[in-house]
Amino acid sequence: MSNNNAVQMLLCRIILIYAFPTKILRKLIMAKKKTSETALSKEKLLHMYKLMADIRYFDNRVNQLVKKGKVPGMTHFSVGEEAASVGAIAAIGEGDLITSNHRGHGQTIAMEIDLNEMMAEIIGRATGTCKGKGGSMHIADLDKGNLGANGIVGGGMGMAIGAALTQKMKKTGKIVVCFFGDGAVNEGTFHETMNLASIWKLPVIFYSINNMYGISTPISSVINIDYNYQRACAYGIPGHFIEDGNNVMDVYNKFEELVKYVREGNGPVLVESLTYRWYGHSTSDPGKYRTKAEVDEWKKKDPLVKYSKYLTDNKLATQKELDAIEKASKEAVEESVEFAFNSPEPSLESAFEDIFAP
Amino acid sequence: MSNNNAVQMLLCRIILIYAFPTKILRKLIMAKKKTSETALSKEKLLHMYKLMADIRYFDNRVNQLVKKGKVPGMTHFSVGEEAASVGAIAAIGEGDLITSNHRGHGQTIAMEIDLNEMMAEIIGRATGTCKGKGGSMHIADLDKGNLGANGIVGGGMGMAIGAALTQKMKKTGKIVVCFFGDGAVNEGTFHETMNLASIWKLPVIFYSINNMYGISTPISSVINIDYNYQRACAYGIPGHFIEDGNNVMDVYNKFEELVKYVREGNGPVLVESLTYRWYGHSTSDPGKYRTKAEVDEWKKKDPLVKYSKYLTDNKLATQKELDAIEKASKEAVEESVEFAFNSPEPSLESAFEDIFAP
Amino acid sequence: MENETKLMSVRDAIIMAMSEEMRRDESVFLMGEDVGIFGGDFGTSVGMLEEFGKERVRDTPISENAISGCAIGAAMTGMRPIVDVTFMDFIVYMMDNIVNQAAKTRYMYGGKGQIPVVFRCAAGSGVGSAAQHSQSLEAWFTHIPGIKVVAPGTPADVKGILKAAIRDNNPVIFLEYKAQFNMKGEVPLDPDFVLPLGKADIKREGTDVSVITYGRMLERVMQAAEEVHESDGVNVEVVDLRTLAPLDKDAVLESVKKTGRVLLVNDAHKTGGFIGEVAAMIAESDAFDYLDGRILRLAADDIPTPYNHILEKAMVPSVERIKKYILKLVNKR
Amino acid sequence: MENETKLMSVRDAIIMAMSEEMRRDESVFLMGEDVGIFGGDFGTSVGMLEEFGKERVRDTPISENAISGCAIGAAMTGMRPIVDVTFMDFIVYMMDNIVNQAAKTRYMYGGKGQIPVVFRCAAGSGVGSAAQHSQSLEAWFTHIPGIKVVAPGTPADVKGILKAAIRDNNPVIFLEYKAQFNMKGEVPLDPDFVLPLGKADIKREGTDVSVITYGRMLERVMQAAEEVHESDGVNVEVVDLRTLAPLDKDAVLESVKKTGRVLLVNDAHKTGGFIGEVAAMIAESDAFDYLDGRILRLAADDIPTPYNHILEKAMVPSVERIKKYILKLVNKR
Ligand SMILES: Cc1ncc(C[n+]2csc(CCOP(=O)(O)OP(=O)(O)O)c2C)c(N)n1
Ligand SMILES: Cc1ncc(C[n+]2csc(CCOP(=O)(O)OP(=O)(O)O)c2C)c(N)n1
Ligand SMILES: [Mg+2]
Ligand SMILES: [Mg+2]
Repeated sequence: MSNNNAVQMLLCRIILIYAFPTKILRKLIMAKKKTSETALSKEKLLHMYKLMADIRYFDNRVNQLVKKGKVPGMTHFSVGEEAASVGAIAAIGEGDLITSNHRGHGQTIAMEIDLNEMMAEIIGRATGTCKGKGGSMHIADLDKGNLGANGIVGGGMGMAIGAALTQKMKKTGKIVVCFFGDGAVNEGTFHETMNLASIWKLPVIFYSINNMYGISTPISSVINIDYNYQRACAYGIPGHFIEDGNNVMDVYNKFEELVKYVREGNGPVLVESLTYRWYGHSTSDPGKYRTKAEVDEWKKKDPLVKYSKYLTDNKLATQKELDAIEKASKEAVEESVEFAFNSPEPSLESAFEDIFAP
Repeated sequence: MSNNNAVQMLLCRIILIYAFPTKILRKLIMAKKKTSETALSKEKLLHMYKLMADIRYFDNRVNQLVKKGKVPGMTHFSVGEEAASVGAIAAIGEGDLITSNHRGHGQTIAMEIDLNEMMAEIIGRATGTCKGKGGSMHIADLDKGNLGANGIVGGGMGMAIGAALTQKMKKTGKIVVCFFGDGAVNEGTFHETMNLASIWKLPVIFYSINNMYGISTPISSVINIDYNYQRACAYGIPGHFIEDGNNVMDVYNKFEELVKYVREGNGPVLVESLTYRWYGHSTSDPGKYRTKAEVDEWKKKDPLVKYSKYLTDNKLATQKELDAIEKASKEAVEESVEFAFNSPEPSLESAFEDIFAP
Repeated sequence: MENETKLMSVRDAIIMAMSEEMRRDESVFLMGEDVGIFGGDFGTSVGMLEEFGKERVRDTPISENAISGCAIGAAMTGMRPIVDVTFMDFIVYMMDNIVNQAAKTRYMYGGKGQIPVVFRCAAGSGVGSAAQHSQSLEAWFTHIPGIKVVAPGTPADVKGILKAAIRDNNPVIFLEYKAQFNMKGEVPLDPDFVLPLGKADIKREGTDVSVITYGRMLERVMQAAEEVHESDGVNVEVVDLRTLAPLDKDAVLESVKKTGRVLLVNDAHKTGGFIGEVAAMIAESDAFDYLDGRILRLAADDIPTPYNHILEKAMVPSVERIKKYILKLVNKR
Repeated sequence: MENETKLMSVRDAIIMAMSEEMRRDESVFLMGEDVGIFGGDFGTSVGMLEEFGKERVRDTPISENAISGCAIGAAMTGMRPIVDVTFMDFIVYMMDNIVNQAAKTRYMYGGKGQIPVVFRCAAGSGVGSAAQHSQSLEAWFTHIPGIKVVAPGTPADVKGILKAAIRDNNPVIFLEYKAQFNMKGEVPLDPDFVLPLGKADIKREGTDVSVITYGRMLERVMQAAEEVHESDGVNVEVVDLRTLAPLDKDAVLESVKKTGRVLLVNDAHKTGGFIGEVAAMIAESDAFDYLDGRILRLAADDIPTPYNHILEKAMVPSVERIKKYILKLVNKR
């Protein structure tokens, strides 16, 4: 009897790991992809670099400001995870939508937000994206398709499937990417929204950015399977894995494939990428839960370094061009800091506005 | 690219269906079981028959009372699903616990509740199990290990894992069976409790009684896989299927196996049985969502008839013995009706008691 | 047609309101558990699947969190969903989406976006479904800025307020009462019969006592008002709040100033119920100076709803008790 | 030791209370997100993993529904769990388990079973975490029969009330305040220092005005009381409710009768906040006849909590505003 269970468990494990393209298969697909990569224009390739640099320098700078006590609220940083956001968003199109989570800076910048307004928001000023009322965790950019960061783990998932339902009902041909962390897959809302999206065949990509921890909790200690993407099977939808979430081209290529699949009306997919956050969870974090060695190991896998090496090795860009981009990023970030601190605090009256829509 | 997805989906589907013992394998196991069946004492076999008969006649009678307007509240009936409850509960031991749902009569009776008090509760009298305050949806029998029916779909799942945690922390060696319907698997609480139980290896059997509908909604229209038990894979735990949930011995044998596995400390399992409810969802139900042919088809698979045939075919009981049991059941039910209607209404003051524990 | 009315039930008024709005505006749709072929747990969408089809009358899985989240996301992006919550008690599973998301999004985004969504909740006791199926939880939502809460008490108001809720650009919690789906009244047939949100309605003018109420209790209050008039010549003014959030404070205070005597009635638990807020609002206002005596409240007892029908009935204010309190206020008995 | 005290923070008082109870009773344990090696989102379990081990200081997945359900099931079967909800806003995902299950089970079962579980909720604003991380939602629970709600306002009370909550055989919602984890005070070291639930505490005797408050606002009210005494000789009586449900009505009414002037203060939204219930309770009681004037309320504004720290601060009653209201009540300015 227990044998029966043991056999089942073994089968189950084997399947979970191999149901989806094996490493070899993945390699083959990647190889095929390698050629298509150059299909991206140089402009686009460099722009992706710019966005990654913007994220890096923006969040580094916010972190400095936090340490100086200049940020009056809670923030979470995307440093180390730049490729995971930029690669995904580079693959979607005009009019496509995203929802994000508390660690939203990466996606927000990749969605081309105005950095000045974003910095002003984080500093809490009237010129901020949300007039200083939302802060880091609630930055949205509706006109550009960013339905917003979210302070509630899993809070954006419902919005994502609803936005996808709108696209389907209005036949817009647009799709939605729902960003969340590794820890978020244990919220009930993950289950319910995945299921609803699967039976209604909604055009949504559920994207788990696995940085291996939810605050201090290793994902491996809170799921009884190896990876989050394997849960796709429970909804009869494809599950995908991006082993190197620090490789922006890997992320891009996988998303190019998924965006097409979803846009064609095949229903949702679940995809997961592996990456790492360099800083603590939030503004303060003693970090006892992970070793310096682990952090250092991951810093060696720096997404920007990887990408610059890829671009220069393949002669898609010169180091000089990349240096210029980084310089411009740093300047833009400095400008945003200046803009923010030169901006007025919101008026007391403004606190009473914007509750209800007319 | 989409090929890749198509292949995946195919693999996924094949796996979901065959990950768990194939039909042939199941047959083999069953064959092995057939011999062990007789290990059950005649007394036990007949007692199981008695419980099934009690459920049948009790709920038939309640349904009559409902039609006559004599039941002052909401009830749900277990007629047609007797084997699914009795087979499971026959396999657990003294001190083991269950949680149940809105359709709890079957489990409640299988857990040996006093029928008089149960009927009085449904009629709402002071002598009822809950002094008339709970009604059909909230009957519990804590001393006997029944942690209660529940009006909220999925509402018992949290209690079940918590009760299982107690057993684990107190090292009692006892286990918990969590009963729910097919529709309940789409609640977020299903996901969260399954996951928590899986990582903490809690001694709990999640048991989905699939009667193919949640009110009017076919389960096939609200999940994108074939069966609920397949979701076990998302939690790295065994998923089991009882194809004929109307065959009490099939249910018993499967549960005997699962109870042992769970009691040995291997963590939770998910199991599903197929059955059918003969009546409408609740006290009133026009039933437009299913055909008479379908209902009739299932009535032919009557669990009591199946079991009586099994018992007599295998010379485990005589028809006479079974007739006597049915007669006794009917009498017990009649007695309970009399008891209920001869019982006083609860006093107005009693409404203000029992809110807080001292 | 403009002034035509028809005698119909609350149930039919709900169906009419939704159907008219769905005919009028393509972006309006209905979703929830068993709203399709089953016609809704309380029959409040019977016939709508047939008229509007599966795409606009959407049966869902038993997934209240996903239902509410999906509705909100659809609303943010241009649709106008109506959610049939069925039993209001199940709204427990929608709290994040309603309270942390829908109510706050526009504010947090600095005034961008809007979420036109209606949550129709079958509230209250009276049908023998016990403690987990009998709650009136409006007070949870009136406490949260960014949500509108309405609770009409006649079939005509149900139509006019539901239509207004659907046309409103904000999340609206709409209370309907299990015990009153069959209550009948004359309902205007005009498809543009829309009542204003945020306005109380003086259902009966009077000079002696202000009875302030809403939703399920309106019917009983009206009956009590008529009866004390006949029996004791007491002239009751009945203020039907109709919208709880935003509250029409002016209407309440004006009536209180006029009569100087106040009774508040609702069918939710007394402690923490919405009428307590109204009482507090009066007690801190300039109307305080006009009060002839205590501000009385009548509400459901602070007990989980018992299954037994006698106890269930006893816990909610009856016409008799309302009359008793009115007479107490005017020192008539 | 019996009468010894030590100056310590609210945070340390919480850790002390839980640790003492866990030493005393094997069935007490702590569960929640990041309570282990991280020591809790607010450091309220630092060191406990080391003392009690993983079995009794249980890190959970991000699954508030399962956490709360599991705690309740464990409580029903003989354990005494303490749940660290962290930000009170996340309780939205626990509503079914708390409201429909824990609060009602004993009643629905006709008086059988008990659910000794404590939900520790970090409430209120003040740390720049905006609208989804700053709510004080106690009013949701005071409205539901079967739940106790407590909100102590000093480190000593935090210890004594938390211990009482853990020893109580019912579900208890325990409010602690993000902005006050570092607030210090003398705390009794006696491991049997337990305060009674359901009793208000007169934190300052006075004759001119009753200021009724609880939780986070107590500190400000006490300061305001001292300051108006010094500046204007006004003698404020400060009634610290400490337990909101069940409410100590007698203590409130007695104080009101004594002073005839009432100010109520809390940090939750004004509309539908718990002090509204207290105001209504006073206005319908015999204490009404002792009132010299309106029953005033001071509470957080009815807006989602803004991120900007100036706006965030402005929305909550300040010492200045409390003083102004007190002086208004005694017509001093
Ligand atoms: C419903 C809810 N529960 C808990 C939290 C507190 N919290 C904020 S972020 C976080 C961890 C999230 O982990 P993950 O999803 O992996 O995202 P990451 O921070 O690693 O990017 C937690 C528990 C929250 N914001 N919302
Ligand atoms: C949270 C919640 N949502 C909805 C309901 C209404 N409801 C009661 S039973 C039921 C269907 C349950 O279906 P299933 O789990 O298959 O059990 P069955 O009735 O078929 O035995 C629904 C939707 C509820 N009681 N609780
Ligand atoms: Mg993470
Ligand atoms: Mg079913």
